[in-house]
Order: sequence, then C-alpha cells, then structure tokens
Amino acid sequence: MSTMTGGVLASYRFVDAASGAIRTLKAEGIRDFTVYTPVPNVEIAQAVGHRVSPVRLWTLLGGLLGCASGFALTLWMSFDWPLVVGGKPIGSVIPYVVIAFELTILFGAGATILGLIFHSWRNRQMGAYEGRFTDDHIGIFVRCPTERRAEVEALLRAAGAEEVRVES
Amino acid sequence: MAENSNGMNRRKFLTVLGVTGGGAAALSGCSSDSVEKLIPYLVPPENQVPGVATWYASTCRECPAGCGLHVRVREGRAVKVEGNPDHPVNAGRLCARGQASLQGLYNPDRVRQPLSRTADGKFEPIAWEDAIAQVAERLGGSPSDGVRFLTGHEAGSFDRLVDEWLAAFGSRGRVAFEPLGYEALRHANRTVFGIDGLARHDFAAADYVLSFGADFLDTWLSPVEHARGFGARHGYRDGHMGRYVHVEPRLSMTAMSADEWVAPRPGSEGLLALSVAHVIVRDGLASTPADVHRVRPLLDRHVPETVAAETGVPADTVARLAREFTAGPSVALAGGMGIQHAAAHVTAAAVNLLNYVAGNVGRTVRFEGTPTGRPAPYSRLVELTSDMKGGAVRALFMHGANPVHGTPPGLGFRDAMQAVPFKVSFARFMDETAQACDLVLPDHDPLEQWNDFETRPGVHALQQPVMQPVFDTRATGDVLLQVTARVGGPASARLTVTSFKDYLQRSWAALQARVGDRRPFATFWTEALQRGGVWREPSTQRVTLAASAGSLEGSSTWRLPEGRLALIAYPSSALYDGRGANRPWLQELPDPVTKTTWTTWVEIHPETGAELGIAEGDVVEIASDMATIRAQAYLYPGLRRDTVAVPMGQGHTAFGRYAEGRGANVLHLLDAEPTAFGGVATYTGVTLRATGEHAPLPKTEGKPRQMGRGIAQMVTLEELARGEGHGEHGAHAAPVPERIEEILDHWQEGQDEATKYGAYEGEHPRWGMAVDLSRCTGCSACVTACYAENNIATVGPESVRRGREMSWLRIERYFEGGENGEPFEARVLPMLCQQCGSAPCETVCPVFAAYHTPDGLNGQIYNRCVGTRYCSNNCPYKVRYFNWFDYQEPADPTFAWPEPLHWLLNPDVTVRSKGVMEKCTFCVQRIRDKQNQAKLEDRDRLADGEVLTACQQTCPSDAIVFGDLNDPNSRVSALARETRGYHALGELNTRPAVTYLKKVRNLVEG
Amino acid sequence: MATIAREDQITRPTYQEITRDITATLGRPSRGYYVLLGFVLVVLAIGAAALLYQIRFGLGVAGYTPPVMWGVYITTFVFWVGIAHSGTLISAILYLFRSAWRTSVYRTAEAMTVFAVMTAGLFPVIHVGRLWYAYWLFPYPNQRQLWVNFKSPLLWDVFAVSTYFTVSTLFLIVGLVPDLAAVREKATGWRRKLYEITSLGWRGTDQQWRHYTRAYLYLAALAAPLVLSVHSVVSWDFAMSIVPGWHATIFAPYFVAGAIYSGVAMVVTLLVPLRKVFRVQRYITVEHFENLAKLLLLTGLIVGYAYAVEYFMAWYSGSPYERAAFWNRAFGDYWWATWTMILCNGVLPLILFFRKVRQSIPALFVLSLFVNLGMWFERFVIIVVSLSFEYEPYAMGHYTPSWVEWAILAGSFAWFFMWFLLFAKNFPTVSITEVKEIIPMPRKQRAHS
Amino acid sequence: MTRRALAAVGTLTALAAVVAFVTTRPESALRAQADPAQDQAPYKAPVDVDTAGLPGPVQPILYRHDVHAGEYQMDCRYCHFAVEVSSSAGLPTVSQCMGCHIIAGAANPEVQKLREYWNERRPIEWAEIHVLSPFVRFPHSRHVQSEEGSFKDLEIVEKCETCHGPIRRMPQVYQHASLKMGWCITCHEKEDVSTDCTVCHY
Repeated sequence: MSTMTGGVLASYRFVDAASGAIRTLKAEGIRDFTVYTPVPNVEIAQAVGHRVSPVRLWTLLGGLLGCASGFALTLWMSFDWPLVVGGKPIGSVIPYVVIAFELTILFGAGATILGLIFHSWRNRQMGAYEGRFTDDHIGIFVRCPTERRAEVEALLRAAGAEEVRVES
Repeated sequence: MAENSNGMNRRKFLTVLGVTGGGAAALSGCSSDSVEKLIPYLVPPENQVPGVATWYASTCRECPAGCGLHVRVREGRAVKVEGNPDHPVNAGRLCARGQASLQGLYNPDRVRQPLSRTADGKFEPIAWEDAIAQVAERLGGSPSDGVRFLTGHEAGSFDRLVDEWLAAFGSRGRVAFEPLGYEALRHANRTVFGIDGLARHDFAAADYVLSFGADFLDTWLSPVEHARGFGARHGYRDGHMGRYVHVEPRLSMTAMSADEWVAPRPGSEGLLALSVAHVIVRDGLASTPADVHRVRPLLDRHVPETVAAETGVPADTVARLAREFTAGPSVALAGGMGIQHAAAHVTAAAVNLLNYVAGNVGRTVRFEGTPTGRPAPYSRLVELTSDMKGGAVRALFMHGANPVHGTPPGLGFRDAMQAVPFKVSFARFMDETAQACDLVLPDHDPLEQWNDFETRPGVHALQQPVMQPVFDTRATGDVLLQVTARVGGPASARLTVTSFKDYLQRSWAALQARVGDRRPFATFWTEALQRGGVWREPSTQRVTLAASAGSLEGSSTWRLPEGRLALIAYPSSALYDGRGANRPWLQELPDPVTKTTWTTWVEIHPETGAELGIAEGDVVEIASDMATIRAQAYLYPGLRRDTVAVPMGQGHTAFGRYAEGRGANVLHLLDAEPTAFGGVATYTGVTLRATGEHAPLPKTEGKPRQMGRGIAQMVTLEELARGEGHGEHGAHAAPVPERIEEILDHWQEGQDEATKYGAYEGEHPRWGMAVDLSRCTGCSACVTACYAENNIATVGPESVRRGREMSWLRIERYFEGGENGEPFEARVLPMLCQQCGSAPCETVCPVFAAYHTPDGLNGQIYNRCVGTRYCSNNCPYKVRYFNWFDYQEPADPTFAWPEPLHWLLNPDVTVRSKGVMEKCTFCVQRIRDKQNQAKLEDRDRLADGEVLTACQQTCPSDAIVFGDLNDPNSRVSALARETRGYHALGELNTRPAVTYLKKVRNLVEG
Repeated sequence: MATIAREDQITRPTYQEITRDITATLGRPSRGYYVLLGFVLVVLAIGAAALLYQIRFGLGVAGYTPPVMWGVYITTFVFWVGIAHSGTLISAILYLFRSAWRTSVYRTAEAMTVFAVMTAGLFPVIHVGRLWYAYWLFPYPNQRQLWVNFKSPLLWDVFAVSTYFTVSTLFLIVGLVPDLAAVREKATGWRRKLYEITSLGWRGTDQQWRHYTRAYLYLAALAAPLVLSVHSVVSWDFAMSIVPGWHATIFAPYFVAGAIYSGVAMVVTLLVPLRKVFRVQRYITVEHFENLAKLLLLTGLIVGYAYAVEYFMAWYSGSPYERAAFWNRAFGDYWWATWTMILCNGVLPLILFFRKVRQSIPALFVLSLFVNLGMWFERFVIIVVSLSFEYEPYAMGHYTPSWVEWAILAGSFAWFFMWFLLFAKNFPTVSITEVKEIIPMPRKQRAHS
Repeated sequence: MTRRALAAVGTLTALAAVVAFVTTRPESALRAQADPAQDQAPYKAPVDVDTAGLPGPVQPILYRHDVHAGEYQMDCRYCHFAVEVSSSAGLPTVSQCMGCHIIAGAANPEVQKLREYWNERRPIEWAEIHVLSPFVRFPHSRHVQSEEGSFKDLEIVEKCETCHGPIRRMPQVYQHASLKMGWCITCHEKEDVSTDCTVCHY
C-alpha cells in the first residue's frame, strides 16, 4: 500500500506492449505500480506475477462454517423443543443434510464476497486513472517520487505507450 | 383463533352470558364492546359454576320417537345435546336430527316476539298482553264448535290441555296431524288385529329381519331404538349375526345394511308378503296360531308361482325367504312412507299376517296398549280443510304443524285458511302456515319449556327448560291458560291452574298415584326430572286375528300406470318431513345414500338415465298428473329401472334463510285425495324430461366406487366361519420375507426409540378407535354430533360443490356390483382422522402445527397453522379440512353462526379462523377435560370408557369404540386384535390408530 | 474455442465498439418502452388487487377444490423457479466449462434468474392461508421458544430458494461491477452517480482482477451445485410426499432438466425481441440461438424421456394407486392438460433436430413460447392432476381455477417483466467485459494465430 | 472502494447485532414474590390511594385487593369460588359482595357504589385484565391444586401470586405477567410439567 499518489500514467493500446512495459518496470526494480485493464488478461497477470488470490480460503472457510452451522442449527433446534412428526427421530440427520448443504453454499458464497471486498480493500491502489481503461486501453500507473518520474516516463514510452503523462 | 372477530370467541361467550344469567334477557349478540368486560352474575344461578358444565335431562321433540336427552349447559347456555343413557328408548344414543335440535333452539330465524298481521298483510310486533287480549276477545262469547285446534303429534299433558282448553270453549275441533302418520300401519293393525295403535318391534330379539320397505334406521317410528337393537343382533359377534332382507324397489339407507335386497315391482310387496306367509302355512314351517284358518283362503290365493308374475320375484326366492324367516326369531316390517302407495294398507296387513303366521306377534312384534295422544289420519285434515272452506271454522289455532308445506297442494289448505276469520299460530319459525296466520304467538323451544311426552306406553318422559328463553317467547300451554284467565267466566272455571308447569305437575301427581309411588311428590318429581322421566315395563297385549283379517283383498295392489315411472317420495333421513330444513347442520349433512346436500335430487337408475339422456346433475322435470317439479338427477343403481325416487323436505317458500328456495317439494306431485287407509299416497306415476340445464350436484362424494382399494372391506359370514377373515384385500401385497420383516421391525424400534425425548419420555396412552362396519348403518348421527361438539362450520351448497365441506367425520359410501348381473351392494365407512402413528401429514408441516402428541394423537394446533395445506395433500385419507373463508367472522358473507346460532359453540373448542387447517383430534378437549378431572382426583390413568368421543357417544348402533390401545385390556384394543380388523390403506405404513372391523354379510349358502 | 461470430470474422468488433454498442442500449427509452411499462404496471395492479381481495375474504376466492389443495399458485411457483434455472446454468456451469458462447447471453439469463426467483418467491406467500404469518417459516428466535420443522420439505424450500436468490443476486452483481465501471465512464448526470455507486469503485486494477477472477470462479463453483440442488429440493416437495404421481425417485433430475428446459426457452423468448430492439444482433447471433436450441433439444429429450419413465415406473411398480393416477393423467378429466404438456414439451421440440429450425430465429421464438406453455402445464399436471386422484375415491375432486388465480398469474408475469424492463434500460443486458474477454486484446505484433 | 467496503462490513455487523439482540430469551417466568419479611408484621393497607397513579385499568368500583386479601387476609377462594374446580376462577356475584357490605364499610363511597348496583339490580362490568388468547386453555383448577415442583409447599395465595403478582399489595389490579406463550413455557419447563402443545391448544 502506498500513500504516495503521484506518479506516471501510461496508456497502451496493445497488450504485448503493456506486458512488456510491466516486465521492464519489474526489471528496473519498480514494483509500486498499478495496471488497469478493461478485461482480465492472462498475459498481463503473468507479467505482474501476483500469487493466487487468498479469496479461495474465504470460500473454503465459509463453506465449512455453513455446513457446520447447518447441522448445528437443525439439531439444536430439534432438541430444544422435541416434537415428534411422522414417527421420525427427533434429530433426523438425513433431512438436515439439505439444510446443511444450502447453508454451505450460502455461507461459502457470502464469505467469498466478503473476501473479495476485504482483499480488494486491503490491496487498494490509489493513483491516477482514466475512463478509457475500462473501455479499450490498458493503463499503467507507476507511483514514484518526482525525481524518478522522467526516467519512468521514458521507460514506459519505450515500451510502446500510446500516451504518457506525469501526475502529481 | 378469532383474533379479529368481534364476539365469536369463547371469552365473549362468557361475557355476555353473565348478563343474561343475571336476568336482563338482552342478547347483545355480536355487537359487544371492543373493551373486554367480565360480567359476573348478580345472584348466583343454581348449579352453575362458570367453566363447568351442568347436564339436564329432557326429551327430544324432533320426531315422534321421543328419545331422552341430556343437555350440556355451560354458563347458562345449552351447548350440546346427547342421548340420555337411562332412557329406555335410546339409551344414550341420538340421531342426527336429535343432535341438531340445538339449531332449532338457537335458530336465527325463530319468531322473536309475538307478531300480528296488519292490514297491509305484513307482520308487526305486538305485546304479549295485547296478543292474549286479542285472542280472548275473539274467543269470548258463546261456546262454539267453530274453534279448531290443529297440533302435531303430542302425547302427554299438553295434548290433554289442548283438548280441555277447546272443551272450555265448547269445541271438540282438535286435529293432531303428523305428516308421517303411518296411517297404513294403523289401518292394517285395525283390520288384522283390531288394535288401534302401533306395534313395538324388538330388533334385539330378532335374528332375521324381513323389511317390506320399512326404513327402520332412517325415519320409521323410532330409528334410534331400532338401530340399537339391530346393531346388537345383526352386528357380528363371536361367529354369530342376524340376517336382514330388504324388500323395496329402492335401496334406502336402511336397506344398505341388508344382507339381501329384493326389489319387487313397485306396489306388489303385499303379494310377496302373502306368498311368503302362504309358504309358511302350506309347508307348516312354523307353529302357527290356531285362528290362522280364518285367513287360509286368502293365503291360498297367493301361491308363489302365480304371484311371481306380479311381483317379479321368483317362486324359489319366496320359498327360501319363508324357510329363513321361520328358522329362528324373526320380525317382518312394513314400511311407513317408504312403500306408502295406494295399497300400502294391504302390504301392511299382509306383513301383519306374515308375522302372525310365523308366531312373531307377541314376541318380536308387541302391542303394549294404547299410548296417549294419537295422531289423526290425514283424512281428518282433509275434513278440517273442507270445514274451513265451508266457513264452519271461526277460529283456527295451530301448533307444531305446517300443513301448507306438509300436504299436497291439491288439498288447498292455504286457500282454506283464507276462509277462516281468525288464525293463530304458535309456530317457533315463520313457516308457510304461520305466514298465512293473523297472529303468531311463538312457543318456547322444546329445550326452553316444561312438558312431558309419553313416547310409548310406560315411558313417561319429562321436558324441562334447560336455560332462559333465548327470545321473547312463551310456552303455548301458558298462553292458553292466560287466554282462559283473560276470557274468564266458565272457560276459566274449567281450567283453574295458572301455569302450564302447575298443570304438568298435577298430571304427574296423578301419574305418581298410578305407578304406586308413595313418597312425597317433590321427591318423585325431582327424581323424575333427574332421570328424565318415569319408565315402567309395559304389559304385552294378547293379540288374535280380527274378524276382518280375512277380508283383506290380496290382489288390490298399486299398479304403475302404463308408460310412467314409479315415483317414490320418501322422507329425508336428515330433514324428515321438512321440519329439519332450517337447520344448517341437517341441510349440510350428506344424504346417507346419495351424499347430496342442500337440495332436492331425483334418483334415477343409470340405465334409465341413459335411455332418457339424463346425466348426473342434469336438471330434470318430473311431471305427475298433479304438477311438475324440477330436481337435479342423481344416477343411483340402487333402484329398479322403472322407479325413481325423490326425498321430501325441501322446497320451502318460508321457514327461514336455510330452508327457503332450496330444491323442490315433492309433495306437489302427489294426489291430495286420501287413500283407502286415510293417508297420502307417496307413490305416483311420473314422466321425466331433461331440461337441458345442468349444474354440478352439491354432493360430497367424489367417486362412487372404491376401485378395488379395499377401503370399506367386507367379508361374508361363511368366509369368517372358514377362518378367512383376512378377506378380499391384497391387490398387490406380496408376502414379505420373514428376515426383511425382522429388519424392518428392528428399524422401526430404533425409530421409535429416537423419539423419546422431552414430553415423550415415559408411559403414555395411545388413543385409538375401532369402528365395527358390521354395525355401522351410515345413519350419519356421528357426523352431526361432530359438528356440534367441535364447532364445525357449515359452508353452504356452493362450497359443497367445490368440495369444501368441513365435516371432520364423514360417512363414505361405496357402491359395489350392480353391473353385469352382480347383486348391487352399498358399503359405508366413517372416515375420520386415523391419528396415524407414522403420519404423513406431520412431517410436511413446516411449523409443527401438525405434530404427534405423546398420547398418540395427530395434534393440530390451529393458532400455529400458517395454511400451506401441504398436510392435506399428504393425507391419504383426506380428512383435513381447510378454512377457505372466515366462517367465524360476522362481517363476512360466509359467517356460519349468525346470531344467536353462535351460542351453541362449544366453549372448550377453539373456533377456527380463515386460512387454517382443522381436523378431528379424537375430541381432544374431552380427553384433556377427563385427564384434568382425574388428576384432581389423584388418578394418573383414565378408566377404559371414561372418555367418549362425540361420535362414539351418539352412535345409535354402537359401532364406534374409543380408548387406549396401549392398555391390552381396553375394549378398543380387544377389538383391534380381531381377525376382522384392518387399517384403511394400511399398506401405506401410516400405522393408523383407527381399526376398522370388516363388514360382515350374512349371505345365503350355496 | 468458439468465438462470438464466426461468419463475420472480418467485422469482429473492437473493444471500443463493444462499449459503444452496449452502452447505447441504455439510452433514452422510446415511447414504446413507456407504453409497455405502463401496460405491465396496469396488469401488476390488477394482480395486486386480486391478491388483496383474496387476503380479505380468504383463499376460498381461488378455485381450490379439495382434495386439490395446491393449484395455480404452486404451479406458477414451480414454473418460475424453473425459469430461474437457466440463468445460473448458463452463467455458472457453462462458465466452468469455459464455453465461450455464453458471454453474450449470460447477463440476460442471469437477470432473468434473479427476477424469476423474485417472482417465484411471491407464490409460496400468496398461496398460504395466513400470509401475514408466512414469516413463521423462518427459524427466527421468538418468545414462544418454538422452532421450525426441518423435516418438512417446505423448510428445505425456504432455505434452498432464499439461498438461491441470495447467491444468484450476488453473482449477478459481481458480474455487473466491471461493466458498470465501463458504463460509468460514458454516463452523465444522475446516471453517472448511480453507476459510480454501483460499480463500487471498480477500476480494473491488477489487484482487483486478481481477487475478482478467483471470487468469480468460486462463486460459479458454488452456484453450479446450488442450481442442481434448488430444483431438486423443489421436486422433493412432491417426491417426499405419498401422493401417487409425486412420490418418485426420478423427480429431482426430471425437475432439474425441466427447469433448465423451461429456463432456456424463456431466455430465447426474451432474447429474440431484446436483440432486435437493442440492435445487438452483432453480439447475439444466430450461432448463439443455435447453441440455445441445442440445449433446448437436449433438455427437451431428457424431459420427454422422464415422461416416458414416469409411466413405465407407474406400470412397473405394480402399485394400483400409481397406475390409476397415471391412467387418470392420460385419460381422466384433465387429459387435455396432459396432452398439451406432452405435445409442447415432448413432441414439438423434436423439430430442433433440423438445423434449419435451430437457425431460424422466428421458429425458435414460437417454439420457445410453446415450451413455456408446456412447462406450465407440466407443473399443472403434476400438481393438480395428481392431487385430484389420490387414494380415497370418495374424496376425489375436480379443480378449476378462478379469476383471482388467473389475475395473480398475470400479475406475476407483469411483476417479472416490470423488473426486466427496468433492468434492461438501466444496466447492460449484454456483458461488456465478458464479450470483450473472448476477443483477444489487440497486439502490436501479430501473435501466432 | 474503502468507504464502501467499510459500509458493507458495518452493515453486516449491525445485522449480526440485531440477530443477537432478538435472540435474547424472554423474561423469566417467575418474578420475585412479595417480600416475606413484610409478612412478619400484619400488613396495613394505605387508607387512601390515588387511582390515577396506579397501574392497571380503572374499574367501575375501586375494589381494594390490598385491603381484602392483604390487610384482612381473606382467602382468595372466598370470592373466586370456582378456582379449584373449574377452568375459570369465578367472579363473586353482587349478592356475595353484599353478604358483608350490607353492614361493613357503609360509609365508604366505593361501597356505596356497590349498593347502588345492588339496588338497581345491575351486574358490575369489571374490566378484564388477564386476557388469554381465545385459542389457549388455562384450567385454573389444575394450577391451583397442583402439588408439583415448586408449588409443593405454597399457600394458595402464593400460588395465585405466582402468575397474578403481589395481589395482596395491589390497591388496583394490573397485569403482572405477560401471559405470552414463552412465559407459560418457561415455567412449564422449569417445573418439568408437560410442554405438549395440546395441553393448552385445542
């Protein structure tokens, strides 16, 4: 996370150019940058080289919690006030599987969303942005102190940027 | 329930009661304040503890049978009637009409105060004193025979008072007209035995019943008493049962219990009876009395072979009937209205002879002396009518009779009334006759008044007021005495008592002397009130043949006119002659045979229907020489093809909201001319015509046949004797291997064990029921009892058409055979919640509104019910009923208890609101009540038979037994173990608590 | 991998065109739109009035005839739940299968899913006797200390349908976020505000995509079994009971197939006019319809097979009740409903074997209407006809719906279309991002293609 | 992004808090009864009370339970005569009131009201305080006669006060317990008596 918001913003038309730029940046030891893409792109992702999102853990834990609470809820409620229906055991596990299953899904999905929100928030990246990055351009914003900006600008241009500007 | 009702709940019930109990007889009805008020009595009424029921003995006056009643009174209101167990006639049982007597008491269409007709023909209220003054003024002056008094059948003090009162005015113009007057039977008894009266038939002593059209289980004479005896003797027990053969062109409800149905040509039953008698005498099958020689010539003319052509019954059948009839104690019966054609007296006389030659008279057929108060034959009414037309009648008083509706219009009674200058009715309801009167002085309901009734010789029954009168009515006896007091002079000198109660007590003082009781009168009186009356064993008259016996013209049968169908107009088992038509319980009670409600139908044989192009529900025009009426068709295989049948009782043009404008009055088709025996002939020739109109019949039956599903099962006596009681069932049941059975049992034990938590721990009873189908006659008394006990709403014909009737207990009626030459048969089965051990309904309820109680009931918690109706879908028996509308909401058009009908609501049972499911719970309120009582007496267990469900309590033939299945010594568990026992749809593994015992038919061997 | 439009390889749209074309669908609505919306609202008002009438006087105003205790309402409930199934199928299951043709149709299908569940969810409430207590079906803590019966299939339904609604709504929203960000950039005024809020600050950064793609994958992975479970649970409402004609093990797969079948039909019904009105023929092409048609054919064959199997099982079980129930279906009072169902669902779709039909959009549209109708009748037959002919012959009955039920049924369609119309004009009905996704990003050097 | 994410988390937390709040069980069934220490000395009811300040509805006559049951220690069953035999406790009839008040308390204005009722032969319309839903059966007799659980050694008045509150100290009666199902059940569970639904609902 960076508190510094100033930097250099470059926009690319071509994906190979953008990924080349990312690789160059990383080679130069510049890691504090944000890449904007209109669609998720494997090439860019590989260039950036994040590890797999931890959201999947949330899903797993949510699902397990859902399953456990599904059985806990049904069984506890059944025995809290035992009422016999149809001669069936008070705590009938088989039908409760359905509830547990649904809660697994519900909690799993809920936790996934929470994880998504949480991690997106934790890894939020401040910086310059342009509307066309959700349309057809790829943007790379490099946060850097004023003194390095010229160097970065040149580097991004060299990689084939359509436009580069310095944001303060 | 009833959260948002204004006034229809238990609590309000208590509230307003306090006021009336305190003496201010204002029925504030539904319009009570929004603030809840508790109103105590001003002074404590006798014997009344709030919340605790008091029981009073009285007598049922719904029909002339006169059964004894116990009336349950809560907070000063009668809320249920049951049979008086001490009463010799009904021994605690009651029929549907008796159960519905409460709806007479609380009928919203009762005449609420005296009414006087104004110049413009409308009625307006009048003060009692003015009304009495008016009557006194009209009667004052010289004594004359121009005063006439028409009553219904009365037998007791009121009967005598009316005669004395008339005499005080110098008149002997009393006519007691009972529409179902059994003129043919009386005529036959006079002709054959010289006895002016009716016999008593001992069904409990008769192994063989041969009925010639007598519907002795629906309306004939004393149906509850008959059902009791018949159930005891004809019901299967330990390898024995009676046999019952019914002879009538139509299979009536009574005949559905028959082991064999013989359908002779309509009008020829008498010949059949005589030919049976012929065979008996010819073959010496019985030790016939010596004086039979007097009728030998008559009998000799009726050789089975020659009679067969007339009756359509083969000679060997006749011979067999004769052999069976004389094989043991037997009784033959002749129909009342069921075969009342122009030759009905011949039939009745023939049956008398048959009984006589078989030696039954004096044994199963007993004459026990003449009771007080005999109804006059219809012909007397005809005379009265002509007197009226001739201007001989100055003043006409009417009580308990509705001749305008209850006689063929050809009689012209209504027109004749125009010729009478002063007509006074004591009717409780504004019926057709009261409408044509000048003064209507409403009588108390039988449950509000003092009276007595001599049901039959030796049975002196008392009626006492069980509660304050609902409306501003007066007992007619009192009014008569007030009139004489007002007139003064010689009239009042002859009647010195001031109230009818005094008059009654005087005659009871005389009775005390007659029965030889030497205690103080107060003791005698109190004891009689508590018991419901005084009974003595009557002496049996010795009977011999009268001189006229042989004069019977045997060939005088009624002949069906060429090209016509024979119409049978029979009394409705629910509405009787029509007097029950203003009781919603009876209107909605499905007819035991056709399962139709709220209307008039015409029963047509399916083949006849096909010939005439008539399908069920088609509106049919029925034309006789007299008139034409319209009724909806019901195709019934239990009829001869040349016969159609229409029930009486509907077609009221007055008589209140429940009766008016429903169906048609079949009496319109009948000839008003009295028959040779002085009655109305209820057979006539008619033609049918389909009108092209069609509407679904308001009937509760879905499919008339059980598709081999073994719901109502039957076994023959022969099969039982061979040990084949397990019977017809098993369309697909393959034998289960023993090992599998063991595994299943083991699994079941595990399941049961896993339910023992909380309230389910420990020992509990398991409530169960056994229904003996060999006793059940389908009379439907239980259905109405259930309505009464459980606050079940009536829904009206439109809802019945949609199958929305609420009857928790219904009598299913299935037809068997009748096709391809198989004998036709009808079976009945009371279907109620089976309180399944593994109830399919319970599991599916999302909110536990349906669940299993520790004592084995399918609890239904109305206030928890959300109304998904899933339980009903999943109930294989379809015994769950949904509140489609708000039947308890006075503001809704579907309100089922218009004021003051809601007073009959049982305060111990929740009145259900719209959107909830309801059902039978074995009268759980009765179980809990007894359990509470037992606990207060430090008893943990209830005794067997301590709890009686409402249906069991009223069942005239004792077909229903209720108790604890976990107690191996209870009556119900003994019955449940019988070989005849089966569970309806048992293969679904619902483990019902209701065990049905198969119907047994005593078929002829070979 | 299939691409969006094989036949117009040359005119494959650019990213810019995609954004432009799809954003254009959110433009100022025509008068026709308002007329249609107005009509829909009027019908909805009629349905609402009918419902109020029913609440006031009781369920008796509907045509219920015991023993038919469930009628049009539950039929329609199952119908809408079924409709709801194709959305998640297309978006989740086909996503997992990496089937590229889904991208231009999945948004519509998914929105349809959410609105169909919203419609379906009304019916259990409408059909209960005391709908003001319908919340009792949820296990919430209350002073009565009473819980709910988890053994009841209705409770499973409560959980399944509400889970389904939640998850499919989340799924829709998650998929919408990048699109809303794209639309945001083109919008002005209040709309821009709206999209700024609803796009949750989406910029398409590498971190966002990193978590997003994972989350989306797992959501899809969760939604896929959910979709199968929900209609299985709905089918168990019937299969768990003892009603002849309901109690069958085939019900879960049979219902799931039927649900997808009806859902796909509804997607076709919606896409045909949508494509025309929104001028997105370029994105939703004949090939898409052909794929949908194949899906229709597949599920239709499964459904047809299930019909046959039902009869076979009724016969093979030897149970007289089952046999009678199925005999009654085919030849009893409701024969017309059964044969309508068989004709629409089992016979008509067989014409999809012809490629010509699969590629004819008008034919597909008409066929989809038939399938919609047929699938409604299927539920009607299963529910009403089975209930009318159960165990007790004495208690059998015949049900005809009343005007109240028809009005509420019409109202439910209005409710559904109201939401769909509002959605279509305010949110992209074709996924901008995913359509782009299947078009390779432009490269400077032609990659080995 | 930050704020929105925070808002989402906040909403969820709030929801959880609401659920937790709702989950709290209902009030305990048995409130503290009248302080036994007070019963040592004979209770003296205040002579004048201000009805305006008292809880509970105003009755047509200010009948003082604190005087009758508290100070004079009259048995509850004297007036509520049916309580041991019936589901209903029973209300005294006006004639029963007059049994004493024909002589007693003649000067008291409230007693004079009673006499007016009696003279005019009017029943008194008391406002009902303890209103159970119509679908609930509450047999007073079973509860009053119960010897089970904590009822074993209680005086009858103490049994009454278990549900009706400190009647002996109430100048004007008010509803002490909620009379809701949870309240019934809490006691039934505590006393280990049946919690079967059809004990009360039918």
